[in-house]
Amino acid sequence: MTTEATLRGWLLAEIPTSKLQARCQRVFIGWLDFKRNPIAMIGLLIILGLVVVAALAPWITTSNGLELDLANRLKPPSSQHWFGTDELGRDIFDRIIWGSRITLYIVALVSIIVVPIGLLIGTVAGYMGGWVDTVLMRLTDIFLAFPRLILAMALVAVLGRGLENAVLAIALTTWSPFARIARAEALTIRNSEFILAAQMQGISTVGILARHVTPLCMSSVTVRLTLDMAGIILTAAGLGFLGLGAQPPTPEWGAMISLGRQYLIDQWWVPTIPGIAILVVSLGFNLLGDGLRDVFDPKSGN
Amino acid sequence: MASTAGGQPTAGTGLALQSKLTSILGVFTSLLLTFIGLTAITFVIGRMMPADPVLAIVGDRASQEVYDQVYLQLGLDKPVYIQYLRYLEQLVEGDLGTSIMTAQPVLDDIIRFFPATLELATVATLLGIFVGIPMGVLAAVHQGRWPDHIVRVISLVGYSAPIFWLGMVALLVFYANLGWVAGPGRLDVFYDGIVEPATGILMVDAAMSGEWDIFHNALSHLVLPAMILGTFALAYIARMTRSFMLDQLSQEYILTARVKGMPEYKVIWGHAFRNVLVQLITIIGLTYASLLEGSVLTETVFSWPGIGQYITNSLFNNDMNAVLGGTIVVGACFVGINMLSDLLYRLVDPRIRK
Amino acid sequence: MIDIQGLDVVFGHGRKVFHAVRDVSLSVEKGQSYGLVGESGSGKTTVLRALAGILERLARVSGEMTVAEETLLRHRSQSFRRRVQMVFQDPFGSLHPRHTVDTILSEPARVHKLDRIEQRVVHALEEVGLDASFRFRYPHQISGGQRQRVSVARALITSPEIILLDEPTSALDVSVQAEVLNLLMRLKREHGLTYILVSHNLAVVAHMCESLSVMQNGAVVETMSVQQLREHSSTMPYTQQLLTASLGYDRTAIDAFEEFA
Amino acid sequence: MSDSKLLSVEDLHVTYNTPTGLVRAVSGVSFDLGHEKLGIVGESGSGKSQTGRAILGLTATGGTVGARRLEFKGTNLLNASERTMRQIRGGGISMIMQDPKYSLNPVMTVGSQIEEALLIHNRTSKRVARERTYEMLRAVKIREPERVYKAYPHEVSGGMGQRIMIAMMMIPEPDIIIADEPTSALDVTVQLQVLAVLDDMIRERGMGLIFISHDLNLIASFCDRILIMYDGRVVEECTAAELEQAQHPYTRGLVNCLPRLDGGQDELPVLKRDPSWLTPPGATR
Repeated sequence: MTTEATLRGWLLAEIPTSKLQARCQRVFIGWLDFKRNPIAMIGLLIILGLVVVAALAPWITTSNGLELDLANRLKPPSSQHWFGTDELGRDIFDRIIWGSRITLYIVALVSIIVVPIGLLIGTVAGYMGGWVDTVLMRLTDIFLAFPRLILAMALVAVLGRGLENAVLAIALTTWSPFARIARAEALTIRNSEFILAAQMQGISTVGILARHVTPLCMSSVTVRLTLDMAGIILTAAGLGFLGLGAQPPTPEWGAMISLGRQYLIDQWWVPTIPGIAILVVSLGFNLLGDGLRDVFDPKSGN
Repeated sequence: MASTAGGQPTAGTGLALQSKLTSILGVFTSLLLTFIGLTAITFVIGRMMPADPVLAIVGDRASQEVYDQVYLQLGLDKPVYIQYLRYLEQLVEGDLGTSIMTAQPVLDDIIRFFPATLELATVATLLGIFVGIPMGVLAAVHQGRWPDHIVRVISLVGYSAPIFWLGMVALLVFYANLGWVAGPGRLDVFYDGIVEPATGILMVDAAMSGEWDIFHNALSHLVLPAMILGTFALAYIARMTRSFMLDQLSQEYILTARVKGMPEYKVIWGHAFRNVLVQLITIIGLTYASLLEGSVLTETVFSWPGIGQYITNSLFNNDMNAVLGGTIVVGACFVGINMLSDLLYRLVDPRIRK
Repeated sequence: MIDIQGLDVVFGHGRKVFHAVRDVSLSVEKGQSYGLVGESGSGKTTVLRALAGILERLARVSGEMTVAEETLLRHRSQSFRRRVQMVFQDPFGSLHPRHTVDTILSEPARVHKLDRIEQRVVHALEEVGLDASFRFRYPHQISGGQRQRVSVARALITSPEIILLDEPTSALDVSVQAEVLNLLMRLKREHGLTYILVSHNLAVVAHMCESLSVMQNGAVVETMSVQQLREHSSTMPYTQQLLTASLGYDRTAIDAFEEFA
Repeated sequence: MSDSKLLSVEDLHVTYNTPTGLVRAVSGVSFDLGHEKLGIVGESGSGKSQTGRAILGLTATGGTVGARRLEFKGTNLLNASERTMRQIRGGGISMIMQDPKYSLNPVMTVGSQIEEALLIHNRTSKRVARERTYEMLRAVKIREPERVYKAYPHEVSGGMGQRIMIAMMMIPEPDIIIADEPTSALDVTVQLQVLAVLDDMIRERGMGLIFISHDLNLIASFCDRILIMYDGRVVEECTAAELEQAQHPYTRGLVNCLPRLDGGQDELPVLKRDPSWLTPPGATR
């Protein structure tokens, strides 16, 4: 009780006494803002749920979701198989749980590839301006103009079917909006007086980009990334559905829908459950992104 | 006397027109560059393809001599940039190669399949415009109250649902269970081939030849996929309208309009919405363009014989000419529509950029 | 201390060229405060920024500038960066919103590889009348006047000889303006600083400076001592009009205003 | 003077409900306005702009307005219907805002925006409205009204934008104009020229003006009477001529801390704020 009170006091102290305290206060006050936003909180809970489920998969599930049990084919939901079984007698609940790892894996991998590339290209283009900007933005526009799913399909055709190639293809079509956003931010920032002040101090271009411009791009990039994660999940599921993404028997949700499609009329749960899973997770990211935007947007805030 | 009169408008009409023209020229240049980039990427993809283009033509039983001859014919011995220029030349001539699957020129195939996609995307976009925009405005005007929450939830769900799954569920409910609409495909089998395709858009063709049964049947087939695709368009348009509108409503000129004693509905539609409309042009263009390609999944689910399905089927049959040709055409449409909306935006917005 | 000869600044290319500064020359003695006065678009801020060397990416700058016998090249030397500092107009915009006061103040010290950074930061805060409790706050947590004091403290960190002041008080309430002006005057006395002050407010310039140039449409219209300004002994009609206007609203005087294009 | 009273404000309060508690933007402001130029001066956050908006019933969402009396020519503005308020806005009381760059609709021509202001309150033909608009543009000393009529806001300079704003707010012939920092975005000479236009029109039409500004000098030279606001309250009221003899230490502080053109000060006297000037919490209502 007292430690909690002192921690709270420390986090809300009028006068911070160290860099660490100031940082923690910033995060904490942001969190207080965030907590007041029910939309964002629901989103956050969904995503946290996804992460927890994925982490605890071995303990939650009773099978690895791959072993066949032909005697128990297409069983409806019951106390034994919460979500029923599929055409090969595999427990759908277990497959959904294992599939959450794949979903997270896709989202994480795409983010790791896309954000640094987008930030680098965008901030450099926006801050440097001139021909650097023109060249980089033309490149970005070309990728932006490309129909996303179709380019991903064509790339998978070249690289071969499979999860990693699908991720690569998605990443290739996803980085360009981040470059655009980062550039737009950098453009508004680059003529602001604190950047002039930094130039005045003799801080190098790299230093200004890294310590002054990039931190200010982070909030809009974070919002966009969260919202885009929903899109990434849907694209990956779409590729899986078309048979171009993760290959059977991997319990990828899109592929599960695709395989269960023929049982739609008589065994509705086989394709429906993974669909709901995709919907919930992508809704979670959308809610979180929407809420984050509310929190970060100064207009709707104070 | 001359002392008090203020300055002149900084830009005369002549100058404004000129800078408008310059900016339009800029759009065309960027279109050209984007198109070159687009073709470069498909070219590279085509080159990287694991399939041997020569073998695809001569077959694997051909002699080395024949093989070499075709190899030279295709210009594969030339430097890459020459090959690219050749590729561009073929594109400009409309030569997208021959499809292995249909044994016809890819361009002919595309012309046959494209109207179906166009029909679907157009209806869906119209749905998005006529339902999504009012929803977005309503939400913004009642920000934080229940109409806003409802619109937000609808658009978030519409945005989050996997479209192919939604299509399947809709087919199950409205076709299989309720029987309200017709099932997959564009027409019931026994109506096939009765109407002479003039525009390729079935409902138009049917109406033109007075075949109202066919018109109804086509409509019944169209409703479900168009609704599904339209939900996505609606979600996106409503969401963007809401955020644009909120942005405009907090502007100072809105206060000016209220100070004038203007009724609230006129403030909203006459002042704020006018500004939003300018911004929405780009968004609608983007939606339409992305529906042309986003229909790949919907077409697969509904067995809709459009270009998305054509590309998918070609992909599974390793028919690379068809895949690349389809990609180029869809990409070009995407770029073209975005450019058109950009142009329109520049013409409509009095504030010419820079 | 500062000598500018034939400074020209041109923004943009082709049809959209904007000649912001035309053939401006001025020189400032060590320990002096020099005012640049003019209406918006007169080029006064551009002159200051050209001298500061923060326009290279945005405009073409030509002319000769020397600061303390150092001829300024396109890329300023690190020693110039240490010796010449700047305080900007907007007390919000000139501080990075995600950096604490401590980060803002210690960064220049680190860039110039100065020692005892922590003491320097605390000392600079003391000098501008802020106690150590401000060290770890963010700009949005302090008032406009305090932000401007932090800006001044940042300029002081590297122990500069020259500080360029770009409308340092025009975004502040008058009572806060008085405090900041007093602070700047005191620092100048104590450190023997040289100032160039850009302002549209004649009274502020008259209060702070010993001599000034009046600018209009990118060119210097008149250079005079502050004594001449106070005695209204200007020879140029444009300056006269500015003076009249700065005295407040006078219906009859306004009819006599001319337009200077 | 009392029978020619246009507006009477008694004990006006504006409070905002924020997550951190109630914020009093205006607390207990009272004044009467006749056919005169009344200046309200104060530092940022003193509640001067909030006072102007409360009179027009345009307080932002989340704010509540209360008063013992808020009367415009015999109409109680506090419980007036939205319909009545709309007639009063523009037709009875109008407002000129700070920056024409933001307060004019960017995608409508200047002419249509002025015309619209007239058409809300008067039923006239489009042709008459256009003629009246030209007339109005000439009245604010714009040389080529036909050309400006067709211009978009971004095509005109700041000074001209503010004249357009004046034309727009004057065209329905209101009795009171509230000018909220109408010239602080402009250069000094342009500022004075715009004020001269405003001054002449107010005088010719016998209107009342509430002039809100942070610039004490300007208000003292432009207005007849001055209210000095601090922390949501009026701390002092005096005629413009009496400002030099003002009593309240806050007013005196504001007057003294300005640098003077004729110089002679080594150090500017700094305003020392006394906590007793602040609104005592819960002192009113």
